[in-house]
Amino acid sequence: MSRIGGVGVPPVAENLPPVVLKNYGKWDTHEIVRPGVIKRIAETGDVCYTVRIAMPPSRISVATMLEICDLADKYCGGYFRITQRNSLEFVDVDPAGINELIENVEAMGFPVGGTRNSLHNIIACPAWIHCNLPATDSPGIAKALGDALIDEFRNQRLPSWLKINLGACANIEEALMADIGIIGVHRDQPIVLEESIKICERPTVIHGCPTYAIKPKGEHSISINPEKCIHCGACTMHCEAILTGNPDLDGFAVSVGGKASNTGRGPDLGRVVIPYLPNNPPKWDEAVKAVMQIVDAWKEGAEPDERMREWIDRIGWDRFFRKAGIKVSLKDIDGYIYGNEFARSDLRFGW
Amino acid sequence: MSRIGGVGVPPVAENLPPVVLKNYGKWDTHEIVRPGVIKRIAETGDVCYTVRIAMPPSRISVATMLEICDLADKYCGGYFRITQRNSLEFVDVDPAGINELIENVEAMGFPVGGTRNSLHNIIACPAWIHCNLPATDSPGIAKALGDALIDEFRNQRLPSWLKINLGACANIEEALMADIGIIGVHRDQPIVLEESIKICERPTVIHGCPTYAIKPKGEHSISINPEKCIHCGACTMHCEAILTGNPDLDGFAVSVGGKASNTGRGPDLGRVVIPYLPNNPPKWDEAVKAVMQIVDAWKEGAEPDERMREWIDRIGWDRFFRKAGIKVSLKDIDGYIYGNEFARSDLRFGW
Amino acid sequence: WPSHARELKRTRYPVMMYEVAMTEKYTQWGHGGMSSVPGLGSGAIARKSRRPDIISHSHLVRVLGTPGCFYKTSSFRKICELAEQYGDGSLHLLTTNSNLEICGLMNDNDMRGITEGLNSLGYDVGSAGDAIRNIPDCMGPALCEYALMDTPGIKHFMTKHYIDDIQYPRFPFKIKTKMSGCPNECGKALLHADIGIIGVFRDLPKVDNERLRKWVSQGNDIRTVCDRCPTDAMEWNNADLEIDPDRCIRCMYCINRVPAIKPGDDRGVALTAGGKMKGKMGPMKGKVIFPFIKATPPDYQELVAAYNKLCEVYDEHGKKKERIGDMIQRLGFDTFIELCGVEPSTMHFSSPRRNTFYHWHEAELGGVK
Amino acid sequence: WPSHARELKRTRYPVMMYEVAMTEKYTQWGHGGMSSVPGLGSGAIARKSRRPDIISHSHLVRVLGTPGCFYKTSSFRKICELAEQYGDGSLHLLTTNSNLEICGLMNDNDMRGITEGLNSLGYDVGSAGDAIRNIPDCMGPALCEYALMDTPGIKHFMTKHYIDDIQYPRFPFKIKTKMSGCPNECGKALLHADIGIIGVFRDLPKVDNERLRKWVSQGNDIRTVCDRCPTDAMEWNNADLEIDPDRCIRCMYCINRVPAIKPGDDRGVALTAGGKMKGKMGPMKGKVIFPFIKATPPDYQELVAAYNKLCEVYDEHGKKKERIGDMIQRLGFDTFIELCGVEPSTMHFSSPRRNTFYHWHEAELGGVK
Ligand code: SRM
Ligand code: SRM
Ligand code: SRM
Ligand code: SRM
Ligand code: SF4
Ligand code: SF4
Ligand code: SF4
Ligand code: SF4
Ligand code: SF4
Ligand code: SF4
Ligand code: SF4
Ligand code: SF4
Repeated sequence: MSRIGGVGVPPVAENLPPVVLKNYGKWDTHEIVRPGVIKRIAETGDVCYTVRIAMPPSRISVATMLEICDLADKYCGGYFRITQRNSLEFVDVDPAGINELIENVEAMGFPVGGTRNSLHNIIACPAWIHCNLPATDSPGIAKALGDALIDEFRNQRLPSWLKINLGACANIEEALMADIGIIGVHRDQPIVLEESIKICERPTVIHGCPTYAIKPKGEHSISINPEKCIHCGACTMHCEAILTGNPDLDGFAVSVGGKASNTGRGPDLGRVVIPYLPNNPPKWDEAVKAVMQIVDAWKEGAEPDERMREWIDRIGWDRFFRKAGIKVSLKDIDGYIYGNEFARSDLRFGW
Repeated sequence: MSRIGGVGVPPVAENLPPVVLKNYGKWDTHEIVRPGVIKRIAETGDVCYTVRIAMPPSRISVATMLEICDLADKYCGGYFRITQRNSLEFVDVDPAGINELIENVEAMGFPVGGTRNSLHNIIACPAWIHCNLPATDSPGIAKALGDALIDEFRNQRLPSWLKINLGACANIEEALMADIGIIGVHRDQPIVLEESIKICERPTVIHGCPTYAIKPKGEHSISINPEKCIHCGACTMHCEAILTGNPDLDGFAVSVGGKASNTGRGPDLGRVVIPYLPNNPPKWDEAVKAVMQIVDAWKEGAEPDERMREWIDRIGWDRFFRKAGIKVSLKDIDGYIYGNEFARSDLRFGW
Repeated sequence: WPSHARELKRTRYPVMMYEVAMTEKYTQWGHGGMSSVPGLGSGAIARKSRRPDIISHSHLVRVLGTPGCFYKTSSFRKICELAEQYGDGSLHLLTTNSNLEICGLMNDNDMRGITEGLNSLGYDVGSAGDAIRNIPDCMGPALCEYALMDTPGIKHFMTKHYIDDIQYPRFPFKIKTKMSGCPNECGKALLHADIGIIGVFRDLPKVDNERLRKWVSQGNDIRTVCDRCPTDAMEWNNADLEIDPDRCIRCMYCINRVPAIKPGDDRGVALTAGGKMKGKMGPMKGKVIFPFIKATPPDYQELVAAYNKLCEVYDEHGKKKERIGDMIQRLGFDTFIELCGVEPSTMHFSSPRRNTFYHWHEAELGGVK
Repeated sequence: WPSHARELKRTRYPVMMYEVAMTEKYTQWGHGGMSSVPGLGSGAIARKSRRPDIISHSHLVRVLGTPGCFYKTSSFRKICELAEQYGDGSLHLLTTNSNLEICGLMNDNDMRGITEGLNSLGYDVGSAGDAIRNIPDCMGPALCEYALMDTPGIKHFMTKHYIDDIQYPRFPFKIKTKMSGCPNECGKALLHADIGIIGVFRDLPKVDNERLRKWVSQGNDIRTVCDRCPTDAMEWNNADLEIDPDRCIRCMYCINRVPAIKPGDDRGVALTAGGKMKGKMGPMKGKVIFPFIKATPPDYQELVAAYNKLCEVYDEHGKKKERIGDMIQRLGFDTFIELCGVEPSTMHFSSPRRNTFYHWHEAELGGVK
C-alpha cells in the first residue's frame, strides 16, 4: 500500500480571506454591531464583519453545508469558520449584505446571535446518534434547551456570557467547562457477557477501574463488586463483552459554574449540583426545568458582567441552592479522592 | 488499690473572682487600656481589669509561680488564668494597683502586653527539655524570637495580631495554626537497633508509616526504604528500637499564614515556605533572621487589621516570596496527597 | 523574654540534660510517651533518659485544666506543694491542650500519691494515650462579651460525663476535643481538633442603631468596618446600619469591631470532626458535621448525642492509630456524613462535588435491576 | 434551535437508529472506539450496531481541523463531495477537539479512499487512539486583537512537526493539546487539555491615556472596570490610569473592556499539563509547568523542547491508559516538576505545601549519614 497521511493541515493563509491575511496580527478593536455580528477594526483602518449562527447539535448534513457555502459565496467571498464552540461564522461579510444574509440564514432555521452577554452555541456530543456509551442524549437535550433559550441566543441581555455544554457520559464531562453542564449518568452495574468475554484485554479492564471494583474471574472473565462500582463506564470502553446502561436507570446530572478564562476569580471546573434526573425524550422537561431555574436565579441575582461562577462565589453555595430551588443531596458531597478539600472547613454559614 | 480519679474538674464557680461570677454571660464590651491591660465592662456596669504577661516557653518553676501567686493575692484578690496561648492573666486587678503590678511583674522579667495588634505570647513545645523526638529546640528558638520581638509584645503597633507557634517535630505542627510557625524537621533516615527490635509492636510500626516505607525484616525486625521515608518520626514513636534525629541534619522549617478565626477569608492552615534551616543554638540566628524578614515585609505591606494570611492572599504568593526575600525551593511544591489541589491551575501570574 | 533556662535552674530539673542538648544539638531524652498513673489507664507521660549518668528517667503527670483555665491562688499553692513534694518543682503551664503538667516524677508511687493529692483538692489527671483528651475551652461567658455558648460550663459537664473515657483509653487513637465560644475561634477548635465544638448563631447580627450613632459621633470609623466586611453585607447610611441577610455569613468581624453590633439570639453549637496536625495524611482541617445543634443545660442532650455519635463511628470504623481525619479521608466524607446520620446540607461543603463518580445503592434504584 | 434530527433526515444516516433510541431510551449503537484508517495507525472511529436489522455498523473518519478553523468554500465543497461519495452525507462539524468528522463509512476501502482524497486536497486525518490528538487553536491573530501568540501558525507548525505522533499512536494514553492565544482561554487549554499552550505576557498592560480619556469622554465607564479588577490594581484619577505592578495579575479583564488598554510587549507562552475530564481520578485542572517560554518561528525551538520534555516524561513514566494528570497525581506534582527539569517557582503553586512531609535525598545532605 502506498503511504498515505503525513500531510498535516493546509497552510494558515490558504483559508483566510484577503482582509484577514492582510491584517493578521494587526487587529485593534472590535464592536458588536448587533447580537451575532462582530465588526473588527484593524490598525490599518480595515474592517472585517463576522456573522455568527448557532449550529445543530453534533451533526449537520452535506446538503445544508452546501447551502451555507452558497450563502458564504454570495455574501462574504466564500469564507467561514467554525468557532471553539462550534458556532459557524461567516467571515468578512460585506456590510451592505449583512441584513440580507441574516434573513436568509434565519429563514434556513439558523438563529443569528451568540455573542457577548447571550447564550452561546450549545456544545453536545453525539450520544444516541452514534455512540455506545451514552447515559442520555446530548443532542436531544441540547435541542430542547436551545428552543427554550433561543431568545437569549438572539439577544445580549444576560448578566454575562452563558455557556451550556453536554456530554452524555462521564467520559467527556465537557459539562464541567461550562456555566451550566449536563452529564450523562449511568446507575446500573455493568453486565458481563460471559460467552464473549475471552476477547477482552483483561489487565487493561481491571486496572482501568477507578475504584478497583473489578476482580479477575476464572480463565478469562471478571467480576464486579456492586458496592464499589461508580458506573463510570471505563470497563465497557475497554471490553466489548462488558455492557453498561439501563433505560430505566440512565439519566443525567447537572453542573454549574465552570469557567476557563482568567478574569474574575479565574478558571475553575464546574460543580455537580443535581446528581440525577431521568431521561424523558423528546421534550426533556426535567432538563429544561432545572436549567431554567438556574438561569433565572442567575439573571435575577448577578451583577452586570458577572459569570455564573462569580455570582455563586459571591453569594456562596448556601444561597445558590436556595435561590435555584435545588435540594441538597448526599451525592453533592464529594467523597472522591479530593473530597476532603471540598468539605466545609469554616463556620461562615449563609443561613 | 483504692480507686483514684473519676473526679473531673472543679466546678466553674470555684476559681472565678466574684465580679466574674456575678457578671457571667453579662459582659457588654471591652477596652484595651494599654497593651496587656483589658478593661471589660458588663451590662451591670461592673468592670473587670485583666493584666496579661508573656510566659517562659514550656516550663516554669514552682518558685516563680508562688511569687506570681503573691502578686495575685496582693493586686487582684488571688485570681489568675492561663490563656489559650498560655499567657498568664491577672484577673480583676484593682485599677489603682495596675501600674504597681506592672512594675513588679516587669521587674520579675515578665513583659506586659500581647493584646490586639501586638505579638502575642509564643507557643512552644518542650523539645530538648523533655522529649525524645525533637528535630530542633522550640523553647530555645521561642526565647530568641521573643527577645528579638519583645517591643512588639509590649506595643500594639503591628497591622494586626501576630501569633508565633513552635513545634519541634512533625507531630504537633502547632506551627501551622499561627501567622508564623517553626516546625522541627528531621532529614535523616531512622536507625533500627537490631538487638532490641523484638520488643516493638511491628504491625503498628509498619502500618503507621505514612509512605509505606517500612517492610518487615526477619523474625522481628523491619527495613526502611530510604527513597520513600519522609522522616516523619511516626515509627520512632511506636518503637523504642527505632531512633531518628541527627545533630548535623536536624533543623526546622518555617511556615506562614495560619489563622483560626472566621473573619476575613476565614480559617486556614499555614503553608511551609522555608523547608529547612539549620539548628544554631543558643542564638538561633537563622530562625530570627527568617522571622524578622517575614514580619518586616508584612509590617510594610499589610493594610490595617490585615492578618498575615489576608495580606498574602491579597498580594499573592508570587509577591510574598519576593517581598519576604525567600527563594522558592522544590520542597515548597506540595506532592503529598492533596498536592494536586495546591498546584497552580491559572495564569494569573504576579510577575 | 522570660527564660525557660532560668526557670529550670530554679527547680531540681537536671539542667545538664538541657545544656548538653544545646552543645550536642540533640535531645538527651530517650523513648517515652503516653503512660498511665497506677490505678488509672492514663494521665502520665513516661520518659527515659539517654544519659543515665545524668538522670535515669523523668515522668510527668497531666492535670486536667480548670474550666476557662481560671485558678485561685489558694488551691494553686496546694498544687505547687504537691509538685514540690513529688516532682522536681517544674511545671508545664499550660500545654497546648490546656493541661497542667507536673514534671520530674521518678516512680509509680509518686504518680499515685500526687493523683490522690489532686483528687482530694477536686482536681484530676488523665488525657494521655488513645483516650478522649482534656477538653480545652476559651473563657467564654466568664469574661467574653461574644460568647455564644457556655464553654466553661460545658467543659465541666463534659469532663465529668466522659471522665472514664478520659482516664481509660479505649479508642483507635487519641480524640482531641476543643471548644470555642464563638467563630472567633480563640480555642482553635475547627482547625486542629479531632472534634471541635464552636458556638454559632443563625440569625443576623443585632444592630443597636442609636448606640451606633453615638459611637460614630465619638469619632469611631464605621466605614472601614463596612469596607472590611468579607461579603460586603453592611450598608451604612449615616444614620442606620443595614445588614443584608443575603450576604452576611456571621463571620463576627463587625461584632468584634463595633460595640453596638451584637451576635444574634438564635444560638447553638457546630460540631466539627477530623482536624489534626499529623496522622498518616498530615495536617488536615476539621470538617463541619453538625452545623447547628442546641447545647442546653443541664444534660446537654443534643450535644451529648452528637458527640457520642462521632465517637461511636470512630470506634467502629477507625483503624488502630488512625486519627478521625484520616479515617474520614479513607471512608470518603460523604460516607462519613451518612454514617453520622446527618441530613446533608450546603453547610457540609465549601463546594459541591466536581465529578459524577458516585455509587448508587440498589436501594436507591427503586428495585430496578 | 437548529435540529440535528432534521439534518440527519437530509442524509443517508439510518434515522431509525436514532428514533428507536428515543422510544427505547437507549442507544442502538454497539461497541466501537478509536480505530485506524488502513495504512495509518489512527484517524477513525469504528462503530458497531446493536441493530443489524437496521444497520450493521458505521464508521467515521477524523479530519484534522484547519488552523483557526477557517474554511474556504471551494475546498470545503470538495470535502463535501468526498463525504457524499464515501460516507452517508452527515458531518460532525466540529468536535470538541476541533476535528471535522465524516460519518457513515462502511468499509476500509472507503476510509482509505477518503483519506487519499483528503490528502490530495492538502487535508489529513488522524487524532484517534493513544496518539497526540488534533491541536485545536483559537483564531488568534487572524481575527483577534488580544492574541499574544500565533495560534494558527503554531497549529500548522505543530501538526506538521508531530504528524507521525498524531497518526501513529504510541503513548500510554491519548495526549490532547489545546491552545489559546491569551489568558481569556477561548481554547479552554488549561482546564482540560493534557497539554495546554497559552499566550501570556509578563510586563504590565499598556495604557494609552490619551485614547482612554477620549473613550471616557465618549461616555464609557472606566470606574466600573476599575472596580471589577480582581486585584484592585487600577487607579483612575480622571486623567490618567495607573496600573499597580504590585497588584496586577495580567487577568486580561481591563484589556477586554477598554480599547485603550493593550497587553504588554514581553510575550511568550505558558505550558500546562494534566488537565482532563476523566481518567482514573476524574476531572482535573491542568497545572502550570512552564510558566513562560518563548514561541519563536520558524522552528519554535523552546516550545518544541518543552513539549517534547512533557511527552518524554509521560512516555517513560505513564502507565497504560493513564492520563498525564493521573500520572502526576501518582508521582507527586513536585516529582513531576523535577522530572521536567523546570526551575521551581511561585508560578507552580496556588499555595506552598501544607506539611513537612518531604523526602530528603542523600545527595541533598552533603554526605552526612
Ligand atoms: C470565536 C471564539 C474563538 C474561536 O477561535 O473560535 C471567541 C471569540 C471571541 N472571544 Fe472568546 N471566543 C470563543 C470562545 C471562548 C471560550 C470557549 C467556550 O466558550 O467554550 C471562552 C472561555 C469561556 C469560559 O471562560 O468559560 C472565551 C472567553 C472569552 C473571554 C473571557 C470571558 C470572561 O468570562 O472573562 C473574552 C474577553 C471578553 O470579551 O470579555 C473573550 C473575547 C472574545 C472576543 C471578543 C475576542 C475578539 O477580540 O474577537 C471574540 C468575540 C467574543 C464574542 O463571541 O462575543 N472570549 N471565549 C470562540 C467563540 C465561541 C462561540 O461560538 O461562542
Ligand atoms: C484570652 C483569650 C481566650 C482564652 O480563653 O484564653 C482571648 C481573648 C480575647 N480574644 Fe481571642 N483570645 C485568645 C486566643 C485567641 C486565638 C487562639 C490563639 O491565638 O492561639 C485566636 C485565633 C487566632 C487566629 O485566628 O489565628 C483568637 C482570635 C480572636 C479574634 C479573631 C481575630 C481575627 O483574626 O479576626 C477576636 C476578635 C477580635 O478582637 O478581632 C478575638 C477577641 C478576643 C477578645 C477581644 C474577646 C473579648 O471580648 O474579651 C479577647 C481579648 C483579645 C486580646 O487578646 O486582645 N480573639 N483569640 C486568648 C488569649 C491568647 C493570648 O494569650 O494571646
Ligand atoms: C506537652 C505537649 C506539647 C506542648 O508543650 O504543648 C505534647 C507533648 C508530646 N506529644 Fe503531642 N503534645 C502536645 C500537644 C499536641 C498537639 C497540639 C494540640 O493538642 O493542640 C498536637 C497536634 C494536634 C493533633 O493532635 O494532631 C500533638 C500531636 C502529637 C502527636 C501526633 C499524633 C498523630 O496524629 O500522629 C504525637 C505522637 C503520638 O501521639 O503518637 C504526640 C506525642 C507527644 C509526646 C507524648 C511524644 C512522646 O511520646 O514522647 C510528647 C511528650 C513530650 C514530653 O515528654 O514532654 N503529639 N501534640 C502537648 C500536650 C497536650 C496535652 O496536654 O495533651
Ligand atoms: C466526537 C467527540 C464528542 C464530540 O462530539 O465532541 C468524542 C467522542 C467519543 N469519545 Fe471522547 N469525544 C470527543 C471529545 C472528548 C473530550 C473533550 C475534548 O477533547 O475537548 C473529552 C474530555 C477531555 C479529556 O480528554 O479528558 C473526551 C473524553 C473521552 C474519554 C475519556 C478518556 C479518559 O480520560 O478516560 C473517552 C474514553 C477513552 O478514550 O477511553 C472518550 C471516547 C470517545 C468515543 C471514541 C467513545 C467510543 O469509543 O465509543 C466517542 C466516539 C463517539 C462516536 O462514535 O461518535 N472520550 N472526549 C469528541 C471528539 C474529539 C476529537 O475530535 O478528538
Ligand atoms: S461523551 Fe460519552 S456518550 Fe458522548 S460521545 Fe463521548 S463517549 Fe459517547
Ligand atoms: S463502571 Fe467504572 S467503576 Fe464500575 S466496574 Fe466499570 S470501571 Fe469500575
Ligand atoms: S512536637 Fe514533637 S518534639 Fe515537641 S513535644 Fe511534641 S513530640 Fe516532642
Ligand atoms: S520516619 Fe516516617 S516515613 Fe520514615 S519510615 Fe518512619 S514512619 Fe515511615
Ligand atoms: S472564642 Fe469567642 S467567646 Fe471564646 S473568648 Fe474568643 S471571642 Fe470570646
Ligand atoms: S458578621 Fe461578618 S459578614 Fe456578617 S455583616 Fe458582620 S462583617 Fe459582614
Ligand atoms: S483566546 Fe485570546 S487570542 Fe484567542 S481568540 Fe480568545 S481572546 Fe483572542
Ligand atoms: S489585567 Fe486584570 S489584574 Fe491587571 S489591571 Fe487589568 S484587570 Fe486588573
